[in-house]
Amino acid sequence: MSLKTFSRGGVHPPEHKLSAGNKIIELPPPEVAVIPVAQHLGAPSKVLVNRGDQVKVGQLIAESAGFVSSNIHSSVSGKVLKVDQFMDSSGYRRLAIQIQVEGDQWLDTIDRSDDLVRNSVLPAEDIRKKILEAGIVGLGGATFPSHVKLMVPQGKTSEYLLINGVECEPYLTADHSLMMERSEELLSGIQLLMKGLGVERAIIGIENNKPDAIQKMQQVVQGSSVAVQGLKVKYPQGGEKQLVKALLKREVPSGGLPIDVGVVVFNVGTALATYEAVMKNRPLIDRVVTVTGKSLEKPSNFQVRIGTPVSYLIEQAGGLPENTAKVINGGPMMGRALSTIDVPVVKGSSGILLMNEDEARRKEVKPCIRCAKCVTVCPMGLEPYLLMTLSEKSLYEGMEPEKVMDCIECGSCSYTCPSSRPLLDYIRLGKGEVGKIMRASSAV
Amino acid sequence: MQYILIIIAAVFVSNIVLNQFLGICPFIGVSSKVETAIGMTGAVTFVMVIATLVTYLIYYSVLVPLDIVYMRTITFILVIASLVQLVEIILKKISPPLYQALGIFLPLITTNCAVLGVAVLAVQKDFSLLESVFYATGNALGFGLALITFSGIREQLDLLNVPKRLKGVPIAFIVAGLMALAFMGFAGMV
Amino acid sequence: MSQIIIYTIITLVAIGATAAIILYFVAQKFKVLEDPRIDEVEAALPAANCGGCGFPGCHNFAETLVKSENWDNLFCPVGGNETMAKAAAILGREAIEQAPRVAVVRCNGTPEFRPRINSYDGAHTCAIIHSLYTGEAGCPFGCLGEGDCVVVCDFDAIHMDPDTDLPVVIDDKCTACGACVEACPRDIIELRKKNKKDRKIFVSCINEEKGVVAKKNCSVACIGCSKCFNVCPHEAITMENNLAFIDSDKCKLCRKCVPVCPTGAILELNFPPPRKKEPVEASETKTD
Amino acid sequence: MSKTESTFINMTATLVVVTLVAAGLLGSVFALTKEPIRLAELKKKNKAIQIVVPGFDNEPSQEVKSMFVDGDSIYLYTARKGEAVLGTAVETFTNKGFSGEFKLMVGFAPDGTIIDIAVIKHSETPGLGNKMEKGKSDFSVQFMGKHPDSFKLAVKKDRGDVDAITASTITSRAYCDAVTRAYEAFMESQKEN
Amino acid sequence: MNQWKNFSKGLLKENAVFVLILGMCPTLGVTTSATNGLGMGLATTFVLIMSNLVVSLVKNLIPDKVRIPAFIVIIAAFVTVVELVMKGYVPALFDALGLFIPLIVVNCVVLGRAEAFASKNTVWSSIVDGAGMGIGFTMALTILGAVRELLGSGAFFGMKLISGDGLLLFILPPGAFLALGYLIVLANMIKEKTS
Amino acid sequence: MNKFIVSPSPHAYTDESVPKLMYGVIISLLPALAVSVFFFGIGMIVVTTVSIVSCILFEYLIQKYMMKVKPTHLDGSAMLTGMLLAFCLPTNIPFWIVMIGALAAVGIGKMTFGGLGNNIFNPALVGRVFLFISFPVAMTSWPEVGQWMNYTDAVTGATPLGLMKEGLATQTVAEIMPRVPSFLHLLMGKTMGSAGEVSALALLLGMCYLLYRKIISWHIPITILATVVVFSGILWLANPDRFADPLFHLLSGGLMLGAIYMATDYVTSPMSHKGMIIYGVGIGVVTVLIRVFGAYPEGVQFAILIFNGFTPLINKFVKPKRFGKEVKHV
Ligand SMILES: Cc1cc2nc3c(=O)[nH]c(=O)nc-3n(C[C@H](O)[C@H](O)[C@H](O)COP(=O)(O)O)c2cc1C
Ligand SMILES: Cc1cc2nc3c(=O)[nH]c(=O)nc-3n(C[C@H](O)[C@H](O)[C@H](O)COP(=O)(O)O)c2cc1C
Ligand SMILES: Cc1cc2nc3c(=O)[nH]c(=O)nc-3n(C[C@H](O)[C@H](O)[C@H](O)COP(=O)(O)O)c2cc1C
Ligand SMILES: Cc1cc2nc3c(=O)[nH]c(=O)nc-3n(C[C@H](O)[C@H](O)[C@H](O)CO)c2cc1C
Ligand code: SF4
Ligand code: SF4
Ligand code: SF4
Ligand code: SF4
Ligand code: FES
Repeated sequence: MSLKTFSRGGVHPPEHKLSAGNKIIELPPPEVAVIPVAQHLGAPSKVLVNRGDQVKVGQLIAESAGFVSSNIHSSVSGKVLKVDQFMDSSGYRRLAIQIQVEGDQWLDTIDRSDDLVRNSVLPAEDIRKKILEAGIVGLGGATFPSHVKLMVPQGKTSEYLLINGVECEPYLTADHSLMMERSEELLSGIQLLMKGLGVERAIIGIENNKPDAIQKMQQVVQGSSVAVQGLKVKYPQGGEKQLVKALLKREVPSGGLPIDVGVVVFNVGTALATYEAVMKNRPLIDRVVTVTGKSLEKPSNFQVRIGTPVSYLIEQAGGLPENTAKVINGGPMMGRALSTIDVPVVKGSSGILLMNEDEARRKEVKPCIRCAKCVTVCPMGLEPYLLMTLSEKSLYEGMEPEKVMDCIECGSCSYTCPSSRPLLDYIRLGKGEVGKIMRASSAV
Repeated sequence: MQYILIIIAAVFVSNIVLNQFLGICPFIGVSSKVETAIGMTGAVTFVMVIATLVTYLIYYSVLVPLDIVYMRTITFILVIASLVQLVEIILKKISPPLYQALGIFLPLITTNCAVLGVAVLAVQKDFSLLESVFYATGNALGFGLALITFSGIREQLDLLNVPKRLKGVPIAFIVAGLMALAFMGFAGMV
Repeated sequence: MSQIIIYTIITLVAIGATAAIILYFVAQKFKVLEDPRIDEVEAALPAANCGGCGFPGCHNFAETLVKSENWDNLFCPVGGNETMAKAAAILGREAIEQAPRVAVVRCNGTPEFRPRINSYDGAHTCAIIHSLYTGEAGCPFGCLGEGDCVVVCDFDAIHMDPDTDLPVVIDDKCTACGACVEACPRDIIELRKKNKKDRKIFVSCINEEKGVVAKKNCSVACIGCSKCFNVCPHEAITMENNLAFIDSDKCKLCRKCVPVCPTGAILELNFPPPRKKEPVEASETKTD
Repeated sequence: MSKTESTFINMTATLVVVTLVAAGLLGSVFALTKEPIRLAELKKKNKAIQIVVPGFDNEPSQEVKSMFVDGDSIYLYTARKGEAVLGTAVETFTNKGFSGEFKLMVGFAPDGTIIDIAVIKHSETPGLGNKMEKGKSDFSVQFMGKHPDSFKLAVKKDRGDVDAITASTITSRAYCDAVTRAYEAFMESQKEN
Repeated sequence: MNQWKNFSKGLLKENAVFVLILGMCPTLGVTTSATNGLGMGLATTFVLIMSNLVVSLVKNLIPDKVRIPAFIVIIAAFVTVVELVMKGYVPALFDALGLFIPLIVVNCVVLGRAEAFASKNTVWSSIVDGAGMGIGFTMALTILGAVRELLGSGAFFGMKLISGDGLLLFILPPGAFLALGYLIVLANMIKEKTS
Repeated sequence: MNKFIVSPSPHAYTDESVPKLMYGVIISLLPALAVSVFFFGIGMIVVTTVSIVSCILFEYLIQKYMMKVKPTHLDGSAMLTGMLLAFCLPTNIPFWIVMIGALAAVGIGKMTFGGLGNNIFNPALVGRVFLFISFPVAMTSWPEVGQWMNYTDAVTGATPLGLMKEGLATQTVAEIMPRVPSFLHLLMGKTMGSAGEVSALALLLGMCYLLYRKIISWHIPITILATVVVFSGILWLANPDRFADPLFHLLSGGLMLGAIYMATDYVTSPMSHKGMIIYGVGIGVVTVLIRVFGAYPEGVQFAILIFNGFTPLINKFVKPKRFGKEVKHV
């Protein structure tokens, strides 16, 4: 099979997939779970429970507060201790529901058996409704509410469903293990999404550093209208615009969405969650998280309840190594460094990566030598060095014409800069400021 | 061919700014933005050609026959000053967009020694009328080439970390010096 | 010989007069209406049209002067200060007399009072940290210490104190331009009334969290206990969002509030030596 | 004193008066300086002639013949002492210089031998091409007393007899070109006589 | 106004060349030697003083709308006077300065002073101002000329100090720009020190 | 509690660094250095050493005492500037001239603009042209090859391009060709010229290394070389008597050194691939124009400097191809 990839830019950081091939281990619920009400893109959900309430696993505890928002279900059973501000990974305090875990009682409606259920008879509308009710959001990282993506805006048509099994971030293996262990269910989920979306064709894109997953998925999809396509290893192939380009040679327009070129992209985890929600009535209450790091004793793939403290996961993977200097929620390229490990796993957590001092420290920032490497690697065809300078000098007006809003924050530029310039840091700042300017001018 | 050579010579070989030192004040003054530099180039071209044409005619039809060529300087500057003002007034009325693009640079041109210099040089070099026009065009383009390139460099320098003391005018002169150095490569081409 | 003089005179007069007449009539015919003040200002300018100001010609400079609010980068090198003053006079831009103000940094979270719980290793600007993290310390309102405010000050009036990690304003240099106020992503800096001998009293904290939470992150935080509010005889103090605020226009510098604050969040600066125990050593005391 | 108003009449009148006065002033200065200017120019020319054909007692600059060659004019000045012709100073040019045109004055004895050569006007590079000037190098000395029939007026690189100025072959070549042109013009004028 | 202050401002604080960056063309064009710089400076000074004098004399007679053309004519007349006198009495200098003599007309310093100063001040102040500006200009040109001459040909006012050629570059156009650029830095440093 | 490091993403970085890149280029220059030492002997060693040492020294002194910043003289860029400056000087040039060149290169060309990354013009070329204009005689007398022990007293001769320019004044190309070294010699470097420019082969070897290490991309060198071949080829086809053949242009003079090492200088060349191609074509065209019509026999140095000047404009108007066309939002 010939391998495809996107044409412009990209880098190839060392892969370090330490936990590849490790079976998914299901962790028991923690003692206390903290479930934030803003785990997704869009409006924070409205809390439905009060202090002292008794909840069951799968019970709706916060409801969607708008079109772009999501339901939140309890991932544990027990008593609500507090509905209060809790520190999140940034150190800022956000609203969350704290639950004292008591036993593991599930709602009766949930089908907890391992039986594979195929061939849903539900119409598309009901599939979308179930996804909305189950609080499914994109598990690829952006946590965008999935039901919104299934509503194709008027005047646009969808032709393809693309399933993102790229997992181009170094270290992470959650999607990989899902494809290996839950391939049948995954296929079913994909077919549900196709139906919900009303498309005939779906392609699963998988990078070539997971040949076993490619093979496995190829076997499973045989005879269906789902195809599997191997991809050359190149970061950030998992970015949806790059994936669309790699698989279909279509370019999502600047400022546009994949649907503008007739495509919708879902992560494999999202597809699996869809299966669970539609076929098993099981809302999004847990997810697979890779816990990894060079000094970690047992790099693992855990299936964990939302709201489990990160410290608990690390404990299960062999404990926090002495030399840990940085804890990252996500991969090394796009992940967020945590200011403390006493924060919960949320819907968007795909991995916990521990780094030691040597790996974690940035090198001294030197002047830009205009080597153009950042320009060459930028998958969006931007000029990071220029954007950074403009942002540094607060020349935000000049950034909009330079297409700063197209930046997908992949970090390829910062990664590649020989002068260790914090390109993305400043570009992100600039994006924020330009966004403010744009909103202000459109408000007038 | 001879006309093309005149233009090439004026643009590259003996560039009016970098080699002949004319029009340095606007070269330094209005070169901080590329867009401004382009507008200025348009205006200079316009005025330089017209001014050279008119002064040429006055020189050969009035000053030479009357044997008062020593009046060259004073008549030329008078003519140029009036001409510039005339063009400005007319342009402002009949084409505000063009005025916005070019006209705003016009007053600057009165005291631009490039215009007077080229007018004087054109008669000094014993050019024919047509040659003078080409000469003026070439010099205007040369001015534009230098000015626009220079403004590009200055825009870039604004984003870089030039030492504080050298920022602004000093670095501008040094860049101009290095540009002149580079342009010496065209020596002897025509 | 005299013939040449006559020719000279005739030619020049002819050219001059023709030019004048043509210009006059053309000017009449092609008159364009403009803000008359532009012409007035232009008349005050040297009319050298040299471009020294960076504008293409005096007229344009005049136009910019009339139209722009901020004259910071506008200057005519030929005319100099005199000319600029004249132009200002024409436009009625007498500097509006205002009670002099000075920038004040309202955070006292030195490492001693506000322990650092993280070590930040990204681009060194407050704006970037603020958008992603609470900073190295836990207080989400406190100074981030990267000096965005220092960079923007054109007057070298503010600098970072390496011991306290807090910015220090030099009262004499500060022009109250407000650039630092604008730059601080946490709105920590406030322009306050300048009192005689640079005396000031202010709550050096803007933390709006509940007292316990605030206190946990920083021992000199305002905990919103209202003691100062209750003791102030001049109604200069307001309480809002668990935070006390002293209005510099109402404050009479009576200093009653200072000793009652249980955390020492209220600073008094540049007063004669205190009778009682000195409150928290403040970074700004150095400015004497 | 109050400021004059900007009425049409005032304006025109002022301009007329100003130009009138200016023109008057200029005319008189011109009248005053006309003679010195003429003399200065004459002196310059005579000085050059003096160098290349020394010892005359006439006004060679008055005894001038011009010839139109290669798109420009060559001037021949006859220098006499008493009645005897001392030689001819030829004002010649070349446009092959490193920086364009330059002008030389070449003095020929009546038999065509080069007496001496002076540079009148040039814009060659200081330190390089300008070494052709007398006193700046020995370059021009090598022409003295040579007859172009026996002394080939070309640089050695072009198989002539002239030693080029170091690193200024272009200037040297142009110099030979100008001298050759002068010699040809001189021969032409001799023929006419 | 304090006449000394009026005079001295042109020397450094408001030096036309180093500080105001005006009249750049002659500054760069003629300064291949100190002598040329001096000559050009003096010529300009003469025009400055004379035009300041005349303008301040007639300032109230000239209607506003035609003041610029009138000033230009006055200045041009003096420039032509300089041109003629130089041609007659110092032809060598005239040849060296060439085109830049007529171009004094468009030197912003001259018109600028006439407009900004002479048209508003008394005759005596105007003369002092013109002299100050002119001498400042002359000084700048002479210094630049001396530096270029020294570096470029190892001579000072035509006197050879070192044998050989020196750095030719400084006599050529690029050297003019470079030397001026660095001199401006120097002048700024001196200005900072003195103030 | 552990005190964790926090920072925005990404959290991983390449191993590449400025010194590594610079020393990479220096390594790629070693074959050319070896060839030159073989042909020019002691002169090459003296000139190169003096140049490198002075560049590093001036950088250190200026940074430490004039700019008052932390000196970065050992990051390899000053060394590289020194090396390249030496490579474009004749090997018989007195050492004090080399030092003046180094001062011009580092002082005017680089530090005046604020040091590494801020300069507009290629420092080594600024140094070289500064010397070329200031000391035209010393800079245009080239030692003949094979005089290992002779330094400033070496016997001099003309470069192939010099012979060509000189000869064309009176002769045709066919008459001149027998006097210029054979193409094999040009390839090997057995010819007169600047220290490091003589051996096309060694320089091409260096280019391969640079491309392999991904220190430079192909865009600039290949476009320049191709443009020179095409343009000189057209002229040659039009009149083979007046214009030398493209291979001669390709192999002689500083073209290779310029195209591979000097035009590719990061700081002074365009940032986008499209821009690099425009820049390369421009340099190629101007090089041939100067060689063929100008007063100087060689034009690469000027062509590169001229286009260094145009680089900001190129960067402003030629943008990399952005991902995705613009859409109008309704
Ligand atoms: C404001 C907004 C509106 C969106 N609307 C749609 C939509 O109508 N249809 C759709 O398929 N995806 C939609 N998306 C989701 C994006 O396609 C995409 O999944 C999301 O931005 C995260 O992608 P990323 O992880 O590559 O950044 C929307 C996203 C945003 C931010
Ligand atoms: C730089 C970058 C890298 C990404 N890498 C991946 C990836 O490896 N796998 C993935 O599923 N999503 C990845 N994403 C997110 C996708 O763009 C997209 O949001 C997601 O596939 C949409 O599916 P979801 O809504 O189901 O999450 C990446 C996004 C960006 C911006
Ligand atoms: C700044 C500069 C100025 C030059 N000026 C002259 C000149 O005035 N006359 C000249 O013949 N060559 C001049 N040259 C050309 C070179 O010196 C070159 O050597 C010449 O083209 C021919 O070399 P050759 O005389 O050694 O054969 C100049 C070169 C430079 C770099
Ligand atoms: C590929 C490459 C080529 C370079 N070429 C030059 C050069 O031609 N001249 C030079 O001074 N420095 C060169 N440098 C070094 C460095 O970029 C130079 O010192 C900067 O221009 C100084 O700001 C080069 C560096 C690299 C990586
Ligand atoms: S600019 Fe944005 S899109 Fe481009 S490489 Fe950097 S982070 Fe990625
Ligand atoms: S990669 Fe770094 S050094 Fe290179 S151009 Fe980009 S910002 Fe500059
Ligand atoms: S930025 Fe302005 S307000 Fe702030 S300290 Fe400086 S001068 Fe004062
Ligand atoms: S006061 Fe504000 S801008 Fe200044 S260092 Fe503190 S957080 Fe940054
Ligand atoms: S002197 Fe100002 S433009 Fe020439």
